Amino acid sequence: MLFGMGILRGLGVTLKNFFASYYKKPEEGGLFTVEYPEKRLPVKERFRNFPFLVYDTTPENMRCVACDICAKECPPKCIYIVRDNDEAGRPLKKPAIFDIDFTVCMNCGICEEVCPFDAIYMDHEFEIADANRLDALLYNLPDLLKPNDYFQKIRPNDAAQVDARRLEAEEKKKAAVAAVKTQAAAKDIKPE
Amino acid sequence: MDQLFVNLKNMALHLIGVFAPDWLVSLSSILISVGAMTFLGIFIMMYLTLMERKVIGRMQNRIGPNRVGKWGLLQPVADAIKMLTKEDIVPEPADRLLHFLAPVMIVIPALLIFAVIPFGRNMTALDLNVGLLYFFAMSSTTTMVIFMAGWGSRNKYASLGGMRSVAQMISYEVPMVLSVVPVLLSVGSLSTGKIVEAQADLWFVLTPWGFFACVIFFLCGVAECNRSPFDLPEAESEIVAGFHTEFSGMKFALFYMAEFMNAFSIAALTATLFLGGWQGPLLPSWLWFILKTYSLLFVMMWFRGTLPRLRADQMMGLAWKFLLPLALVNILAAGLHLYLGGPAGFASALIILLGSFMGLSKVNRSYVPEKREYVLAD
Amino acid sequence: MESLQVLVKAGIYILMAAGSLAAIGAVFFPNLFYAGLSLAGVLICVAGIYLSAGADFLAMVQILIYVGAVMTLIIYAIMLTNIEEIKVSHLGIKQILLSILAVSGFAVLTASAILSIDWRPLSGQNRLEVHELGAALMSRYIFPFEVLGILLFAVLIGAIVIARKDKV
Amino acid sequence: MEKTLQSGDFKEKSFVLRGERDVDTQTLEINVGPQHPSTHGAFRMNILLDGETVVRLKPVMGYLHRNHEQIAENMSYAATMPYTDRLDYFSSMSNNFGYAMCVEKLASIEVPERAEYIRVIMAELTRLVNHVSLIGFLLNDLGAFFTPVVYAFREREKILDIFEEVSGSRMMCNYLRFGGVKTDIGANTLEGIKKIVRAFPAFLEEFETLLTKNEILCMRCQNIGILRPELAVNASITGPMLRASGVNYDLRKVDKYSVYDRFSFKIPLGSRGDVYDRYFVRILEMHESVKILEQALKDIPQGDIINRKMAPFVKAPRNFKPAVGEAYARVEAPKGELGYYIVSDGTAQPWRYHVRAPSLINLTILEDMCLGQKLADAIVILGSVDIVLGEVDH
Repeated sequence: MLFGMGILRGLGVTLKNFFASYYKKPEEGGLFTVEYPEKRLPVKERFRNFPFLVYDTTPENMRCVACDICAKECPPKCIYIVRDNDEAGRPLKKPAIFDIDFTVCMNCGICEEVCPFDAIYMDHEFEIADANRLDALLYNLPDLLKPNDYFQKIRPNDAAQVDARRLEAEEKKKAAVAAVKTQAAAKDIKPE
Repeated sequence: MDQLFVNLKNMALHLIGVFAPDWLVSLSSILISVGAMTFLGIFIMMYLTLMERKVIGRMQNRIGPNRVGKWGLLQPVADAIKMLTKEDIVPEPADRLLHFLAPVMIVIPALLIFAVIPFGRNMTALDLNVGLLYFFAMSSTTTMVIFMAGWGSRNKYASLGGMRSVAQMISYEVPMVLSVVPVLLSVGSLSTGKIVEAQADLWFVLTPWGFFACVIFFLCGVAECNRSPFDLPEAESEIVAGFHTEFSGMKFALFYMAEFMNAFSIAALTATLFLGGWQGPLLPSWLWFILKTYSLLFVMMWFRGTLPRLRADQMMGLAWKFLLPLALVNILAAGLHLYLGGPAGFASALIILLGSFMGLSKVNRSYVPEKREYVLAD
Repeated sequence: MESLQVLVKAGIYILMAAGSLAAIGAVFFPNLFYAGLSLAGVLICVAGIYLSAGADFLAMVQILIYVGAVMTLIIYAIMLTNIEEIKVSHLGIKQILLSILAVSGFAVLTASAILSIDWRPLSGQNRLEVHELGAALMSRYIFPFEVLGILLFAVLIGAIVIARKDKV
Repeated sequence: MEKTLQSGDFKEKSFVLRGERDVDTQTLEINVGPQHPSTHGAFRMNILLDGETVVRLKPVMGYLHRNHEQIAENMSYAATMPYTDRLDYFSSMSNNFGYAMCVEKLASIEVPERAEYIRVIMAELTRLVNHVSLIGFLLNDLGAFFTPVVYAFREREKILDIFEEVSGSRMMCNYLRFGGVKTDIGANTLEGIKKIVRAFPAFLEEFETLLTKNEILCMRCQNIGILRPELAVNASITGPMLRASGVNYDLRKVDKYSVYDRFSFKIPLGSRGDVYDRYFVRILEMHESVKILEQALKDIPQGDIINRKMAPFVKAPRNFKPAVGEAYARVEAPKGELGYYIVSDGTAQPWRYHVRAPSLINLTILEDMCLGQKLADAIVILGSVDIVLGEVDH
């Protein structure tokens, strides 16, 4: 076959792409560049970047009870928790210090899986670059806390499931308490 | 419209002539054309870099530079500022003088070639009657300068690049010169102006020998200015950046400028010799010239966007064993065509050329891809 | 216009001075590469002088052949053998005397040759037309042209044979 | 430290090129060093050149050694899963696949049907991504100025979007769990995958017209870096490199692990074992992967995606203590046989954890393929071996 045919056909492909980039739509061979700062690609729901702590209504009653499971399970060990004590020195169910070192965290999502109290979830916020690496990227408690409706906004389906589960757990606990109360009431009547 | 620039220059000369002695007038006419050439050279080079990045970008389904200026129009200015402000490192073992002299001496021939290119009807800066030979003389001096750059910077990759470029330049100059001979046969003079006038009714590329000569000249030209698919002297993947590895800042910009000016002059000369320079029906002559040259430059960028690189010995083999014999046969065919004249000449030239093309590609079996069959086992 | 002529004549003298300076450089530079470059400088100045004398074909051929091909070969040689510095060995008194004698004899010879020729340009000799040169080459000087071709061919083969190391 | 060769004592040892060397020149030792545009990462080749011909090539590795095995031995089983993504960062799903299979073999955990199908779909998608990007990089080494890479990356972007939709991250998926997968694939994600798989052959068609019959590519790749089948088998080379030399050995057919026995697909074999065969075998493999994907997507069953027995360990991975013993599981990763060897001493941390990295072993015979070739070919041969430094140095 003629010597240069392979090269000519190859050149034909690039020429076709050259003209296709002018008039074709992005799907079939057109120009699909999204010019980042002005236009953005929609982030997928399950996209996971660095974790954040969820609180229900006010930052005081956050879900995290400083049980330290996520710190133990985190592969690169980037979470540091110190339990809070009240004035009398008795431990409280709240962390005094909760630091995550974003330079160490590899956003693997294991903390989200193992947390029994649905307190920590992976965020969608990825524009957190900063000038200095040491203290700017070491997020402590106030920076990590985000409201539950933010969680519903960025991850609607997951948030819905979590809330449904928490609601159901709520009912079951209330029912259990009611049952215990009725049982206790029943016990009072029986012994006379 | 056609003689726009020529009239502009005459007006300027009248203006100067009003209050200056006549020898100053002739001197200033020289200075005007020289100034125009240098400004043109730099301006072309800057916007060629932008055009290349845009064209290759579009071939790869991306936009290419569009951040600086409206469609990236200020990108070359940004590049120039970057190049100027970059630190100019001279490696410690390098030879000071050579390291300084190489970028300077590579731009000189690149600019000198502009003098002989016919930009439009009687718009050639210096219409020498040895115009074409002048072009070959200037482009042959770059070999030594490239090697000086490679050898001067005492870097293994650079000297490898230098050796490769010397080999490539020599092996591609011979077929390049021989491919121009048929044009001289039919025109009879070396001056580029006369060559363009001779193509008034028939462009040389439409004759069989003209087409083959154009392809050979263009391929050798691409190899002469180290552009893909022959960009071995500066093969990024193998020898980092070839002969200009150790150059940074303005010196590297000079190398870059020389490469693009060579590319422009090769495209311009191919257009002059084979595509009828500024000949063209309605548009003004210099516009025709720009259209033809930039379409050839588009082809060069098209090569760069698609073709992989040749290896050193294949590249030289291609020159000596394929292009050179084809150029020689082309001279024979051109002689036959001009001697016999008319359809008989045309047909015989065509037969000879196609036959030799087939024969040569048979002889160079190592270049022809083997057929391979693959077993789909389970 | 005569002021322009003065400019041109001054240009020629500058060219000649630069050429001779480069020639001296070519001899005295210890670094081989600089010597090569100054030799190229000499050749370019000579081409400049041809141009000013109006023989532009000869000037272009000079640059093409000498600077394009011969210089590249010289630099190829420097590259392959990569001798960088030549040690200028100090000469004994006897060699210096001998060399002065040789140089002066040569100087006398060239001086007498220069003075005996009259340098007035031949009037009426128009510029050399390229196609006249081509026609002459193919008609009157066809025989030396062919002999030269064969000679160069033989030289080429000889060079390759010498370069190949004898098969051990 | 091995005595570094001086060019002087090179003369009597010059075994390969005695006849060919007619011009007596000095040898040049160059380091195609860790900082080089075409070594696919921090990898150094110490090459002794005679003119442009390679006379000795010593690969130097270890610049990207991150102590993966030692870290894994000090962490719980589930915590190592995200680290396996970083081994061959072009095919993270295959790495997870191998690791999950090895722990399942160790603790004898069954994997439900739907999870097995999801795993096969993800593994084949990574094979497409890997082969397409590799061909792009190979063409980059040959000098085609990024065009094949950008076409390849256009397809890769679509597949990486699917990974992000399914697992949460484009390249570091951390998607598989012991006994199944982390989350289920939604219906529209399945639809998205079907669309990609339907469009892939058309892209391959365009890719082939751009490359396969390209004379320059054939000139640069045919009969370069030939790997003889016996040498390949003795050096335990696996993956497309082995099949390009004509040896029919593909783990998906040999081990029939996971549910690969339910799909009908072929194994392409080359004949000469040179760079061109390695390139073309990978294109044929992509066609086969598309066939597997079509069949898997057609009959993916419903059902739960993780073995019920593993439910308690999802919330508390540190209680997962497999029985004492050892297990070796291997998977046909895009680069070759990716094997995991784990010895468990009953505690929550493996006692010994070892990864058999295919690109490391495929690299051992780089010198045999490059001897006598030109410098430009040595770079292309390295490109055709398809190495990723994360896996080589793990």
